[in-house]
Amino acid sequence: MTLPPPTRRPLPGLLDTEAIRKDFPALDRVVHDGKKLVYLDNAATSQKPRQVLDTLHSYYERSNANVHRGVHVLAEEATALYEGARDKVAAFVNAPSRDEVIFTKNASESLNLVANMLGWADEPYRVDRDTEIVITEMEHHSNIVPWQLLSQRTGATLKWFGLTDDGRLDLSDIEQVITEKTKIVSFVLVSNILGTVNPVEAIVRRAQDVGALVLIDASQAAPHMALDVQALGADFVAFTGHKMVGPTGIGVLWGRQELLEDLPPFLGGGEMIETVSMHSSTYAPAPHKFEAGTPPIAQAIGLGAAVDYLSAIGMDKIAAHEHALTEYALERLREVPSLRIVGPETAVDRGAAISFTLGDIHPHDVGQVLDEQGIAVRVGHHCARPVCLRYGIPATTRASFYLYSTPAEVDALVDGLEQVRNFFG
Amino acid sequence: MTLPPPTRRPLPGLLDTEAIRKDFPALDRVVHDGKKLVYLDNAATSQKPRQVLDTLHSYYERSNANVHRGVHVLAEEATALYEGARDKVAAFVNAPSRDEVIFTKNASESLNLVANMLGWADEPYRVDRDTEIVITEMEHHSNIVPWQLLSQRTGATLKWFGLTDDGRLDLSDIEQVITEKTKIVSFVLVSNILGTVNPVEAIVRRAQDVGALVLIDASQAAPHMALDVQALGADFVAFTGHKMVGPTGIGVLWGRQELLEDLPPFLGGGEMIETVSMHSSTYAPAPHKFEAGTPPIAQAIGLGAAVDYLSAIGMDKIAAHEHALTEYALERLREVPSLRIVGPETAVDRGAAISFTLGDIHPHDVGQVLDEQGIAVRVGHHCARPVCLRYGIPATTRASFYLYSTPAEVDALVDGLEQVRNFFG
Amino acid sequence: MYQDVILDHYKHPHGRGLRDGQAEVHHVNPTCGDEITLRVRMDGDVVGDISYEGQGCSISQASASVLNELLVGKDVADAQKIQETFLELMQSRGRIEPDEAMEEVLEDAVAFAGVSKYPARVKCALLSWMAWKDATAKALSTAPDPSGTTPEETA
Amino acid sequence: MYQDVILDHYKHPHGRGLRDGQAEVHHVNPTCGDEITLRVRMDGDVVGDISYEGQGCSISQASASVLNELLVGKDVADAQKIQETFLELMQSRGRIEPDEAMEEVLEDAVAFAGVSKYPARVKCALLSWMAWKDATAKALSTAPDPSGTTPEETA
Ligand SMILES: Cc1ncc(COP(=O)(O)O)c(C=O)c1O
Ligand SMILES: Cc1ncc(COP(=O)(O)O)c(C=O)c1O
Repeated sequence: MTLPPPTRRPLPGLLDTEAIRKDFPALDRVVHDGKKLVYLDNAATSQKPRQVLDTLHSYYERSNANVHRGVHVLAEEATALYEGARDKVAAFVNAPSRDEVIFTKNASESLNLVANMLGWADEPYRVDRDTEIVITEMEHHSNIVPWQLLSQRTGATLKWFGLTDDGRLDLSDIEQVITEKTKIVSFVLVSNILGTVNPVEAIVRRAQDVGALVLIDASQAAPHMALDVQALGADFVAFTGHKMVGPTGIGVLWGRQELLEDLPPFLGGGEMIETVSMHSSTYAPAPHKFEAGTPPIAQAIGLGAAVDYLSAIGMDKIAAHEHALTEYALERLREVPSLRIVGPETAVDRGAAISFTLGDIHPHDVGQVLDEQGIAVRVGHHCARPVCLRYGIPATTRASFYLYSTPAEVDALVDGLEQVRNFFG
Repeated sequence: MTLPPPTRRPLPGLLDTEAIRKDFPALDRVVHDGKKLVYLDNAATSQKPRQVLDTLHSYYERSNANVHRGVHVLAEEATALYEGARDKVAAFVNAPSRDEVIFTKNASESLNLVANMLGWADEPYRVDRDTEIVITEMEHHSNIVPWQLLSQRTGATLKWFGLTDDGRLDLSDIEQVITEKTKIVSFVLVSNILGTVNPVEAIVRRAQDVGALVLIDASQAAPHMALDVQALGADFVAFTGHKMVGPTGIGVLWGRQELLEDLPPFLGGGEMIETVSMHSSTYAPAPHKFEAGTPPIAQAIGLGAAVDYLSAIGMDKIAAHEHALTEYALERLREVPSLRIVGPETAVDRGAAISFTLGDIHPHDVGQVLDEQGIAVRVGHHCARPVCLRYGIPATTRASFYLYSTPAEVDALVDGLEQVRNFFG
Repeated sequence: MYQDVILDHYKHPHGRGLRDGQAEVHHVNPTCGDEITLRVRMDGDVVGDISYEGQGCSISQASASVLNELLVGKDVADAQKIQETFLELMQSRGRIEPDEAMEEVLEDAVAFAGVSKYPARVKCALLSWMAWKDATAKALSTAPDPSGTTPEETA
Repeated sequence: MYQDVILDHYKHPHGRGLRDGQAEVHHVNPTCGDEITLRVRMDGDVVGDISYEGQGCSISQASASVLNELLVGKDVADAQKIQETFLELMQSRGRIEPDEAMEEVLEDAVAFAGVSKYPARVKCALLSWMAWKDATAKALSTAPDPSGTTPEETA
């Protein structure tokens, strides 16, 4: 049933997935009475390697303590591990300074953090009724709703770039969308629903021309490609740990130092202060200013281990692996009758998440029948409902790959879709 | 050197700490060339039992997936585990409904969440320039700074209860402090620096009389005593996982259902929506309305295991154990020359965190010399600087106990303090 | 979970399309974007018609079809009892094995018992039933207005 | 970490108390609440006086005393070099074993080498040194005003 098609030739640039998969215990899962798990839901969350789990375990078993405030051994160890994770993440994204890396609970908090900073900022950053906010129609809800809230609460106007029929940003009206009134442009680097990789440079250039800040949602980029915040040219970059072989409960916001100095805090509490009296308080310098309360200590340390794991394999190699696999998957999916790709149809400027519809079989049904064969995909609007509205579809089925995904899993998907068609045919 | 004093008699109500300690790998730590760890920094964070660590591990190794949106096996398992943890926490605090339990990243986020809800709320909840916010002088910074920010940003007046000389709330002017203008009264149930257990009923009654909402910071209560949100009579209760044998990166806000329905969201993003278009969005019902983005899935599940662990032992038994130990510790600390307790001097209405000064030896030095003997205490202002200001001290040394603490550890502390005095004598 | 009965109703839905009624509601399933617009016409105490339109998976489509087939023509009190029984079955997480008594009440709808094991799909099965409950409450409490605005209107 | 030299300075601090100066700063260590108010008097290019008052642990108190002893009377450029060397030592996380050259520059201050292994205490040791650096920059850049307000004033 899942025999590889006879014509399959070796793909160039693949990683040694046999070795890699040994690091990921969950990939050995067997589901539905003996079916081997084919995990193609990596855009939702990734599996975790033993190396990350061991790091968590040994933190809790040996060095668990609250950070920053203690003089005892465990507190010193925990602090060194936590701050060491910040160093690792800073290096991973080529941040000019470790103090530019803020730990949050997820990418959504990172994005909300920027929206709130700007809402409470003084000039020249302040977003208010005379200003404009720019996003795009392919954003994840986590990069839409914070801006809708900010616009409702400040009176600022929310604008956005539309999409072309082939799943790319329509930048033809960039001069009208990003104007002198624009305070912030926030957009996704790699779309979680379409797979599109967006053209950063054109947007950053225009934003800089009008003096707007730029926030990049790199949630689907950080796991899959080398990320260099300096090369991107943005002011803020947000991403999330659980999609990049790290634990849940940890996200990152990178921000330019002088902005982090100037912008006001968001959450108030322990750790983020310099000195507190009942009458007033002053705040610690960044990044601590933006990390109120006991941080996700173990999770940050786990993310540090994740970043080590990915770096040891090499982000460029991971990108090449996924590119080859995506090309192969697009090719094979084209063989499936009545399958329509939602998003770019070639692997050019494209990530490893592939959304599609299958005739008029509802994605829920596609996903369920695939699941019965052990194949885990995601169905629905993928927290990007405006994209579904744009393309006039209720939802999509999405298969998404990662460094441990294999051509055989692509084949299993294609065979599985055949079964779906038979079932609902 | 750490021989128990010959006069020690068995204390009533102690738990079988020998058995319990076997569950906590970190308590076996040896520090500074062979000194057995004496961990008395439980008010900062608790150690974690194997049962919690195993739960985390098996989640990541077997069922790791994003929650709520998937139809595949792992997603269904992860969702059931995550929502199951909500059931457990709801039962643990006797919440009338599971939908009243919101998962956050820590208590600080929970407290900020309420402050922000009220800042953006419509009448009758809205905090604005004509209204007042009431806290106390013994709050943790995480229950001070969010209200200072809210008051700066809305123009509301921040008021507070002062402290008596023996470390209790001064409620003598309660009628002047809580008035018809008061919208919210937020106070700590058990002080993390003084150990004081505050009189909930008197405050709640007055707040209800004037129609103010009540938020209780139970961060130092939930780990140590049976918590019944219905009996407390408050509108919101906040606490944090890492202090109650749970993982870092997880906190809880309990809130009354009708309030959670009426109040606006805080963070926007995936999971918290009902439907999103570029023009506007509607929100999911609570608790999801307040849980934007991928939640701390593993951490919530770990907190569920923590709650199971504590419940199996019994919160009343844990409270009795700590009460006996606190009584013993207060008695023994009284023997130490020039030691002054900061906070209630008896175990009546008192938690298991004991702050003190030792002559004019600075707490940093006390802590350091104790650490060299393997004794981990916390020194500083414990994120409650106004308390230090109130009592005219720069900082305190704090020893804090938990279910696995023993009388022998109290003795070790007392012996350790003797060494500190010799050293700086 | 895909019983033949379900697939049958999916492929040949009963009563699909919007017709006259006294109340209309629009419900959505936020996790998957499924939507239904549903109208009820009450003929006195009797469920005169349940008409609907929407998009969704086989489960939600089939369930709306079963709803129509089962409730139209019933006394409203009986219909509400059937709805409650269906709700109970769907929330049972696979723990209720429908017995004869239940089969008598639910008829074709017992085929959904298997769906209750899949929490993510339970909402699909319940979408039309909750919409009907809501619409009926409106029809019974307000003056007839088949095009009235609804509490959960999408933007 | 508690070298005799450190304990000595702690118990018998040099130059404690506030005296005249051209610039004053107030620094705090947020992690423990330690505070220092420090004034510098420049006599032309020479560090004329460093006076200070504050509360803190033995390490921060001793370090202020050493600062006073070591820098007063030095040419400001030399003093700044000493400050940089001390900073480097303290940020070394115990990795620098002071050699003779360093000892010549830092004198008593080499006793703090052990403190650099304790990150939580490094800030204590640096508190007065950073305050001095700050105050000196002010004294050199502005008109003399010994009671001037400071950037990090506590409320
Ligand atoms: C009384 C009290 N409130 C709030 C907090 C804040 O908890 P967290 O740091 O987990 O946000 C703490 C602990 O640090 C506390 O002791
Ligand atoms: C593009 C994109 N942005 C933001 C997010 C939000 O990340 P999180 O759910 O971890 O906050 C996601 C993932 O869900 C995403 O794919």
